[in-house]
Amino acid sequence: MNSNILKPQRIDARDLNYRELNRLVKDAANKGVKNIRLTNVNGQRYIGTGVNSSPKININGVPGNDLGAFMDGCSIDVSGNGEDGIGNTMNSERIVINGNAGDILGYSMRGGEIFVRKNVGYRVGIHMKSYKNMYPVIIIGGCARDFLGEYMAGGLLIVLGLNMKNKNSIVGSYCGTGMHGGKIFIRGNVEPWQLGKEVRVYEPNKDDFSLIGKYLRIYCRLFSLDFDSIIKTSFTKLLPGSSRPYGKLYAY
Amino acid sequence: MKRIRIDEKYCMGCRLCEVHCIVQHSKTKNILKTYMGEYPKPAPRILVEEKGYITFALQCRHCEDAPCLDACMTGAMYRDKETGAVLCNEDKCVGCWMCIMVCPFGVISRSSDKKIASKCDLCMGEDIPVCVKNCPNEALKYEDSKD
Amino acid sequence: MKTLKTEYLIIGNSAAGVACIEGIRKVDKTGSIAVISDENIFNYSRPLISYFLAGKVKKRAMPFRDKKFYSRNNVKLVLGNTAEKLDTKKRIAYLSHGEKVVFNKLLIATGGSPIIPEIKGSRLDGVFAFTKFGDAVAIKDYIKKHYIKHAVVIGGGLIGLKAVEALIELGIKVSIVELADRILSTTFDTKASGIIQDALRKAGCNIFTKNTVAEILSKGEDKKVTSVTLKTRKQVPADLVITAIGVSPNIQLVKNTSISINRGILVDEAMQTNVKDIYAAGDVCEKNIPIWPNAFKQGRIAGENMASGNAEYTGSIAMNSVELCGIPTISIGKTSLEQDKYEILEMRKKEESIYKKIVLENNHIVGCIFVGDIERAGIYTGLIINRVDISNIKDKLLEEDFGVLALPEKYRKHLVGDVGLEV
Amino acid sequence: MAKRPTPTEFIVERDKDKCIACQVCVRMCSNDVHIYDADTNTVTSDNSRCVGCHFCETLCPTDAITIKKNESCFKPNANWSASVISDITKQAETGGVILTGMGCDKPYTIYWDHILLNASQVTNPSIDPLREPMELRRYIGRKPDKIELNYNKGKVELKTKLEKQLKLEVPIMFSAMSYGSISLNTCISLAKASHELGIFYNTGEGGLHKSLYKYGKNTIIQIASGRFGVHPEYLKTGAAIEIKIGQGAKPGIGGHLPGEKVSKEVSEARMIPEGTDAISPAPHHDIYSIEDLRQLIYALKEATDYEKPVGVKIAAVHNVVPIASGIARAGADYIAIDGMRGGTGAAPKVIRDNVGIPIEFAIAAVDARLREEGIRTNVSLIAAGGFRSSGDVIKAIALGADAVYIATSALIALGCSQCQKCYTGKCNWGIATQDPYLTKRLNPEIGVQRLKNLIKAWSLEIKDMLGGMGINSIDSLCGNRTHLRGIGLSDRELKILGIKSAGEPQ
Repeated sequence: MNSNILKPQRIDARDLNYRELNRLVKDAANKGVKNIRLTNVNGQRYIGTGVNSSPKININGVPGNDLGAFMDGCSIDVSGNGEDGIGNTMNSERIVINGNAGDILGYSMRGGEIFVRKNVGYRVGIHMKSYKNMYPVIIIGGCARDFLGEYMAGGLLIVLGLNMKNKNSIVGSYCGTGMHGGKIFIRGNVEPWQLGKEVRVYEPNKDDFSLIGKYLRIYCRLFSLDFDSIIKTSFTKLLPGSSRPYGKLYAY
Repeated sequence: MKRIRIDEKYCMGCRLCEVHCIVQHSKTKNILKTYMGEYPKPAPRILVEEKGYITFALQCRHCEDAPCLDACMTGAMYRDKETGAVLCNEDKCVGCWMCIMVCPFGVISRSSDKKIASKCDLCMGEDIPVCVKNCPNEALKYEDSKD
Repeated sequence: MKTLKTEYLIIGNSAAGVACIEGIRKVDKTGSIAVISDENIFNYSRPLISYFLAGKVKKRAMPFRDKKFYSRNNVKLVLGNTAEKLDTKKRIAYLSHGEKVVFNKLLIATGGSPIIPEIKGSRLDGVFAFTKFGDAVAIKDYIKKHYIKHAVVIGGGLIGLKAVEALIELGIKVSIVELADRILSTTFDTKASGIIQDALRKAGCNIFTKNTVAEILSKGEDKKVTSVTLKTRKQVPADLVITAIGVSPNIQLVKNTSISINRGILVDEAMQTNVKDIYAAGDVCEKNIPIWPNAFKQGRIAGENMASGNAEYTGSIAMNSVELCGIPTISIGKTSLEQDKYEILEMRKKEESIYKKIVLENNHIVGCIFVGDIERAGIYTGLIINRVDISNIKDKLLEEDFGVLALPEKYRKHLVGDVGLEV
Repeated sequence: MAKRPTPTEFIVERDKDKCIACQVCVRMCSNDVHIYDADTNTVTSDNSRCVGCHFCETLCPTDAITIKKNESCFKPNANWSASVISDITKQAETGGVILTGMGCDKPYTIYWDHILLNASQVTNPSIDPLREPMELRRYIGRKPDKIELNYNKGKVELKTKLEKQLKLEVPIMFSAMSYGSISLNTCISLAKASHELGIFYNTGEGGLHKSLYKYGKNTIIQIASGRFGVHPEYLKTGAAIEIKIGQGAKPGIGGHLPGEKVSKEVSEARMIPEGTDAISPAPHHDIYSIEDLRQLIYALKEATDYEKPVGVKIAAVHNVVPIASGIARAGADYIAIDGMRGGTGAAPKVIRDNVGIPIEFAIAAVDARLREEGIRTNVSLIAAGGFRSSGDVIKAIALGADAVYIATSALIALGCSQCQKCYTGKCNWGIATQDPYLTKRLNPEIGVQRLKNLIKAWSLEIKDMLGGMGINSIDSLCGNRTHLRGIGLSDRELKILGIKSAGEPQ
């Protein structure tokens, strides 16, 4: 039994409905299997959601929406691309996407890390928040689309803009709209028109670089990137202008 | 034996207990007459302590091992056989304040008009002490004590 | 009655004696109890004699337990009889009227006697002590018979001042002679004494401190006192002299028995003497602070233990509450210490004659004085008795609204633990 | 800024002959209306601060205080009323959005008051609820299209596997109110009362305070766009999960709990730092379509192993009918529809008073449409938004609701006087506040008793009305509109409500 749970368990997702697949994953996890390898994944949703123990799930193929939604305890590594809603209201541990990811990644994420090697879609990191020792972190290797970090209330968002084509913009428009907590770091420059009116631009200081470094080192190790060459370029730091952006909206 | 239980969590600090205590121990027992016509008006035998939002009303605890009973040199302070309440016989009290000196709760005071000790008498004669009856948030309860 | 057999014998019928009855009855509802008293009143409160003298309390209000108290508790009360000899082996007490009482357990609560100063003239008419009801009655009679204009009270302690107050009340001009540099020197500090001295002077008293009476004088062959001469040669008119310089334990009964004594009778925490089943309580005991609550508590504890209870006397602190010239005062514990190891907190409102003082030692209260405002003084007594660390509430101790709420949480819980207070 | 007319709303009338200057009012008013003057030993009042909560009036031991509406002020004008003038003035001063609390108070038609109930006479007997058993129990959740039974040696067993249901002893639940907008003592009162009544209360989007976990079996936990306090333990604890899309008092807009209300305890329940704003965006940013909603519904089911019903709460808006149909098809186990008179802790006044439709129309229209589409049993309907009495409740059920949510009437049971100042955080009754000086005024022991009494009273009345109609189970009344008649309504209104006019026979 013990030797069984130490062995990686393979699950072939071909032709499986998401409920069937997730049932198999949960059953394996409940048995105490430490490493679950999913192959032939093709758009099945909610992988990693409601998995109560802490296996590592490797995914071959393209997982569907809401990968790791409400995730707590297990960790996920996707060999290729991900879809929308990755890490929705995620609580802890780590999701690694080796390719691109879709929209609303890390929505309302409260803890853990999401590392994406390439680009992400719209509305990424909306309403991330930290609480006590829970500190959500998203690092995007490529670029992000509009509404990055909207309503952000806490945590850390880093966009690296690696392998960008010249025409691409590292973030879209409305970056940090309604932001009232947390920190966004963007490698390189952001144009003022790209920012929501609630954010302010700063030069990162020494502490900021050590914060970035803490997570970026892990990121670089995971994706075999050269940390030093990435960190030495300039970063733009975005902070909320106020922790109470809407404090003066009302007549009392 | 029935005692007044104080629940600090729900004491709002309104001091209605003091008002009703004053009226109960007045000559007329009528609130308007007490406040408008009695000089001096009786001092409340319940005391609301207050610090920020923490408030509670405190009155004689009618201790099982009451130091005031030992300290009273006239025998004015006595325990009522029926209710177990610690009471002060006003005819015997000479106002030596020994009871004030030994009460660890500080709930015995000098009467406002006579030289006698003034303390909670559980509103002898009433079913429920008036402070309990009139507490708008049931922060005071009249309950059987464990002993 | 020639021979009386009793389970419990109590000699003395004041605070300790009566409390002992209550203590015994708490544990033993039936065992026979006999009480011997050398006085003829079935009981009375000694501290009330000054109120009696002043006419504020009638004779019938003197008892602190009613007459039925004894029958209700099934106690045989023997009045006007003195226990003269004690056989601790045979457990027999011999009374002055020739009877003997055979007992199983005994409480000696014979109290103390006033110390009469060795002064020339101290046997003159009109010179009185002031500790017993008989004294008060005698003084009252004397005042009734003679026209008394001036009185001298020797001793500015509590008993003396209680006498002073009664005399002022009766319209007599009083002079106080005190050996120390101020009145109430054992319980008060200079400031508190000062406030009371000022008030007494305002009420018409003369106060002679650092002084003593050298001689008590009468005119010619008349045995009636007329004046006193002070150590300083000053002559002070005196139609009445009251001596109040202290009391000493009444230990005549136990002298020459196997009961250990020093100045008073030696007892353990159970109030038992070195002789098994023989207890002592109140002013007759060694190292007792002669105040009512102590005597009462000791008596009760002795009683419980005599009836095979298990009570312990954990010691007492000096405590006094007196109202002089309309100013209520309370003093507790150590009050007039000036050494470095004591920290002093003070508050004074001169115009209202209000003075409060708290003496701290290692963040514990060891004494306080309250003059003018004594509300909630007992809270401080509690802090002293329970040896509560007050480091966190030091700054609050003298605040206007200091109360239970300000007490350290642990103590507050201890205090209210079983009396239905959820604070 | 120069003064402009802002009439005081109330006048504190103090009977000088009765005021004993006990200062209870002075101590108790969180708005500092009453002022004691020690020199004259009198109490006076600053009318401009009075919000009309009647707390002082309630406590005054001599009945010396009466709070009266200020009748003076402006020349009567149906268009430019005092409140209009006062709002404009306030906005001219601050440039801000006018906030308000509780439900819409505009005199729109309350259709409950235009609907009459039926009773039996001669041709069918009424039932005496004192003698006959009356069933008020309801189950909330998806029902199967058909039921298969197993007959085993005379024993009948249900073969069809039922979806998870919420069992209600009475078809009334306490609607969503978040910890933060209301005090913990209010939450405790609601939770404990629900537990004892066998019904449910709803956390709103405020997360769950640690002391409330023990009432999990009677708790519907809510997930809103801010996802406050949503974590695995929270999902596990609730009896059902409700996705909040909208609220009747403020359809289409988000919520915003100001930082000053985020106390230490609130911050723990919401899992955000103390003192920070809790902003719920207007939409869930992962839900832009019915398909997205379905995705969240199933994400939640997946997260809780399909063990709990997942419902969706929406505000009653013009398009509520197709939206509800979509929600039913998205896999929700119940739909809660909140009408425009539903309450709120804080909402822009203009939205509260002008957006949405009454619950009466919404519930009637949705029920009818779901029946037409043949999917009515797929989903339960919960009606919310200003239920004032058992009469309103029973009419809603006859119009098609499976159960109703009440909140405002629950708060009134606890002491709320509808002063509509919840957003100030100074609620004198200790309900809509986090100020520890005020929250202790609501003793949950009293609160629980009052809530239980209210529900008990309504239950008795409902049983009486049911009996009168000759019905012995609330189930039989659900959607049974033949028992309703309209009065004073237009044909169009009658048609939408799906009821006949008073006077029309069966």
